[in-house]
Amino acid sequence: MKARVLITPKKGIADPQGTAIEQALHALGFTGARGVRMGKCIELELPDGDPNSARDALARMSEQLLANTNIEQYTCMILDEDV
Amino acid sequence: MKARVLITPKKGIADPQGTAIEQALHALGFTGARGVRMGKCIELELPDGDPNSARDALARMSEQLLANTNIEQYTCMILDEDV
Amino acid sequence: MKFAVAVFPGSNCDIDAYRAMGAVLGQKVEYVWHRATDLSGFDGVILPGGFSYGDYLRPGAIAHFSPLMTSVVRFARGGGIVIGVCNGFQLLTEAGLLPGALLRNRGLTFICDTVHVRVENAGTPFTSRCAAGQVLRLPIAHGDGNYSVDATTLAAMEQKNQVLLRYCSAEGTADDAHNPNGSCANIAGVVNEQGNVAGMMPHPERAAESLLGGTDGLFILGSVVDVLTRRDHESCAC
Amino acid sequence: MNPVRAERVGLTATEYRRVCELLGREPGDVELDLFGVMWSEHCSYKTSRPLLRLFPTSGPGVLQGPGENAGIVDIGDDLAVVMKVESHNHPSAVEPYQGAATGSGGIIRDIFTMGARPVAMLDSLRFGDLEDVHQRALFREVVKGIGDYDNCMGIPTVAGEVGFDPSYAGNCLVNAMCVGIIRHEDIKRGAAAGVGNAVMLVGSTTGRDGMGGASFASVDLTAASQERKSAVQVGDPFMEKLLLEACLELFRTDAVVGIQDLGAAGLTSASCETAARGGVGIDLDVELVPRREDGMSAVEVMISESQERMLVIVRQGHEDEVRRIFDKWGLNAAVIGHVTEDGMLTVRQDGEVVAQVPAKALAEQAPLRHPQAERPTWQDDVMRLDETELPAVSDWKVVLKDVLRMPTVASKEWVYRQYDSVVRTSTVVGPGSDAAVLRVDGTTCGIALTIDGAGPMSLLDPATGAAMAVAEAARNLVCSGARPLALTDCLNFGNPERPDVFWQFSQAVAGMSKACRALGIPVIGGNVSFYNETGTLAILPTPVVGMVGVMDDPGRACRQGFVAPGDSIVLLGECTDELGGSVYVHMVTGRTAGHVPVLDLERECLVQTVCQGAVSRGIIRSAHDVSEGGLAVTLAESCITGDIGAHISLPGGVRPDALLFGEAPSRIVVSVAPEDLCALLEMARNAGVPATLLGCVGGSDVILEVGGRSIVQAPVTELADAWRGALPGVMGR
Ligand SMILES: Nc1ncnc2c1ncn2[C@@H]1O[C@H](COP(=O)(O)OP(=O)(O)O)[C@@H](O)[C@H]1O
Ligand SMILES: [Mg+2]
Repeated sequence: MKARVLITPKKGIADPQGTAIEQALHALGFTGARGVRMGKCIELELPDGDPNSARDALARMSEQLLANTNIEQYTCMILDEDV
Repeated sequence: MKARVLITPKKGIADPQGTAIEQALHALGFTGARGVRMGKCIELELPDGDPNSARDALARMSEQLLANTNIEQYTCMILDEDV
Repeated sequence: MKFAVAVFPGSNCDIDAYRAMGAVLGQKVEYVWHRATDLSGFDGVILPGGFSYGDYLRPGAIAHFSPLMTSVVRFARGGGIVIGVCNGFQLLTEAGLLPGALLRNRGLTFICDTVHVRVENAGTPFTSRCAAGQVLRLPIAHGDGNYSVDATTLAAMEQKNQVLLRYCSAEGTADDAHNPNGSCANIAGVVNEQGNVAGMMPHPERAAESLLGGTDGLFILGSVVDVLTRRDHESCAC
Repeated sequence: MNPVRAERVGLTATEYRRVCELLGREPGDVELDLFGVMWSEHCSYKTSRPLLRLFPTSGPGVLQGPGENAGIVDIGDDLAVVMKVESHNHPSAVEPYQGAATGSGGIIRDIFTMGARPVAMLDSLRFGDLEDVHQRALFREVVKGIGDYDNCMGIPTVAGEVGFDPSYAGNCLVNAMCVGIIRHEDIKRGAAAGVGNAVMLVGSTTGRDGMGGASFASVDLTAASQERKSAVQVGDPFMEKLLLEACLELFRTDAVVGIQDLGAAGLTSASCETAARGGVGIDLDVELVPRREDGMSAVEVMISESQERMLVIVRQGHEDEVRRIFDKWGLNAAVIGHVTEDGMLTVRQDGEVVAQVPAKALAEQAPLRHPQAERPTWQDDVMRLDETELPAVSDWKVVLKDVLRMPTVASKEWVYRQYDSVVRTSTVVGPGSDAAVLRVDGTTCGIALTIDGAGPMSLLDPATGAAMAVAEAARNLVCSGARPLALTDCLNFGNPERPDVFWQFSQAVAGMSKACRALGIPVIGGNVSFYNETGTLAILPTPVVGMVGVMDDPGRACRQGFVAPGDSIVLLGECTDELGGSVYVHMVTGRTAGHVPVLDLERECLVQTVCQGAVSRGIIRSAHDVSEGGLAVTLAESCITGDIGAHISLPGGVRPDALLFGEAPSRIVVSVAPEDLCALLEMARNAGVPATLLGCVGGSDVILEVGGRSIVQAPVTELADAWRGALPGVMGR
């Protein structure tokens, strides 16, 4: 099954890339964009099976490797659960 | 309203980042993970209003700035449309 | 004294560290491959700069699972001297041996330059040759050197004197105009609570020969040699 | 005869006929594709080769001239320098970040293929006007692409150059140069030998990226190329670092017979070129190639330009040793075929032959093209410049600051701050002087490096412009105190099928050859990039020269900044009234115009000899040649980088704009301690080189007098702000 982990800077942690993107958006005329935060999107294939245990595995991957939980938070999702 | 743009490498475009992460996951014992692709996740606030025109704006931001459409594809989503 | 210079596949300042400790400071020094696990016989470990495993996820993120890092953590917990420079600093924060994290530089570009840093704590094994407040001129070369730490931890660190170096002007003023990368409180280097593990973004090993433009790096690397030599003598004496 | 088939792969009817002759039959589909890529301009040099024979390519120190992956020149102590420059213009115009990154990757592989450890990178860049947001984006991304790749590789980027002109707007230039050091006995070559030896593909996996890149570089940029964006190659510097270390480890065994990196035309060029050089054949099976994508056809595998791969000819029985080393570094190493005696490149798919053609035919026998060369009718218009119509200047300080702010003249610190220039702790002089200087491990000597290109001057006169690029490169080296040894070039031009462009090209080659002979500097390698144009607008003809020199004692290397108050400032060479092609003329008229300044190669030689001799004798404290921006800029830069003022009196009698901003060659501004002044003047006199005492270093202001009248007085900091602040001002900090 297809899965996705989104990793974004925690609230209160500086996000230089997000800030730069916000400024660039304003310069392009998208003045309504606010609070831009930039993170990572990691997509992967997992062996088909129980979505709950897959979600579990994703959480462990995130804790151990994908996210630095001092500064980042993560959200895991199974993309084609219903298939 | 809150919005999110996910940017991932196009199919067929090499993704050294994803490959490196996949190898690291295997080394950590997550041997089932396959086809890892790494992209960006950009979250932002837009002024409340019509979700369709917001989605439109997101697409334009992606084309012009957020994504490098030579090698990346993007997906825009409004997060709290229903609120 | 015998130093280990860790070599991850993407390390690239390993040779710089090796040369500074060996040819310049006259110490015994050996490269240790990232799959190695044995650090016995070494008095100090240097985690050099570079891009340990490509650093595509986060600098140091993948390297911290290497067999060698497990041994380095053990070495450090046992009181061994560990110094991480640049990527080595990033690695030490990822491994939890040092507080904080290193984010992308404020200006988003890689910066190669020579900067001034002020020695904040001269009472560590890494600064014993320095006077408190002394200003050193050291090279930096990094894209992710923006030190970030939450306010509570920072307060505790300040209280325990864990800030080792701060970016400053040539005269020693640590202000935003002399902060190259946006680091919180101008922090350029930190030390752990026990005082045996240090991490810094500036490269002391690149400032070890006057032919290359300066020798201020020896204040730091030489300090480590002094302290270990003294320790060695003391342990011999008793 | 089938014109449609020929056209599909970009061959002319004549070329197609030649393929049939060489094969004795019509080519099969796969075979035709192989000829299509190998006979593209990019791979075959079919248009430029006849002219490139003009270059002097031999000399006592030359260990490897053109024809291999890189040239090699002896630096003594049984050591040699390996170097090469290559363009990645077209990929960078379409995808600047990856294009520039893979440009670095490709040239680095060319160096370690020869067995050398890369020790330095240089880059030469050209963009359109920075007022344009797209040009700024290109510039930013290209610099980032180079930096990210070189920095991760741990190779210091020590020098380069950047120029701006509207003609590059649709076609930026990205030329990358890599320099390595090698022991003579360790030199490897890209030739296959030994029937039965294994052919192994090592490094990264093969995917569809970079499909058709070689033919892509051989057309001008049109809407069609925008559609070929799938051709984008993605660089993986970490993989390349592993590949580098693994190859250097492999070279310490005796498993390697020959080795060649995979660049343009991928596996096709690597296999047919190694076979052709060794006079043997190669029989390979595409099914054995490790892939990262499913369903690739035989042609796709053969012409993929996936990065970070090498083809190794391995002594029979040593395959496992190779696998063991690459496994240690976490890389693929697959036997994909073997060396044969029949001289054929045989391509199989699952054992079945899908192509079988003489390797030499593919690699070496593309019919040469001899396009027409014709001096363009507009050449005279370009040279027309009515100097009486140049504006009268009331405030020279304002003009000087304006010139210092011109992007081509302004400090390039914004660029090189993004490059790690000191990794490997060998950089004695980094970016910011005329040449970079590195110490050479295991010796007491040093090497000096520079890269310089001519654009405006070659538009006015391609022969002189190209010769000026050679002269300037050599002059930059002698400013550091080095003796120039050899050069590698990159010739960036428009569409050679246009008679005006081909005239520019042939003139440039002739001019360059003449300068090389006069200065005694052989060409040991090079690269040609044609079709740099969009629509009908061709770029300025842009020959670029990368050069290396040696010095006995890098501790004595000179920099460009003035050093000590009281030192005398001396100009070696003459003040002339030549304004043609200068940045100043472009600034005030918006045109590249005028007569190219005279380049007297004999004079150039003498000026360089005096400067080099004086630096190596320790007489000179700083040296900086006159180039873009002219004498006033040279003086200002020496003050700014030395962070010290100067009081300068220039002779009257020459029109002041030409005196200050004319860009005549063969001039170097040096500073000497007062007690060494006589010695320097005597050296100059003995050599017959004009030497003029211009003034003296000191204070915190730059004071310029002309004919006894003070025309500029400005604090060094004010000029520094203009010069240093210009690029950050447009590009952001
Ligand atoms: N793209 C670049 N990469 C690295 N260094 C650069 C680059 N562009 C300019 N530099 C450095 O800036 C300095 C000035 O460059 P330039 O004006 O081209 O010098 P010169 O006129 O002596 O050739 C040199 O030291 C050069 O190496
Ligand atoms: Mg110069």
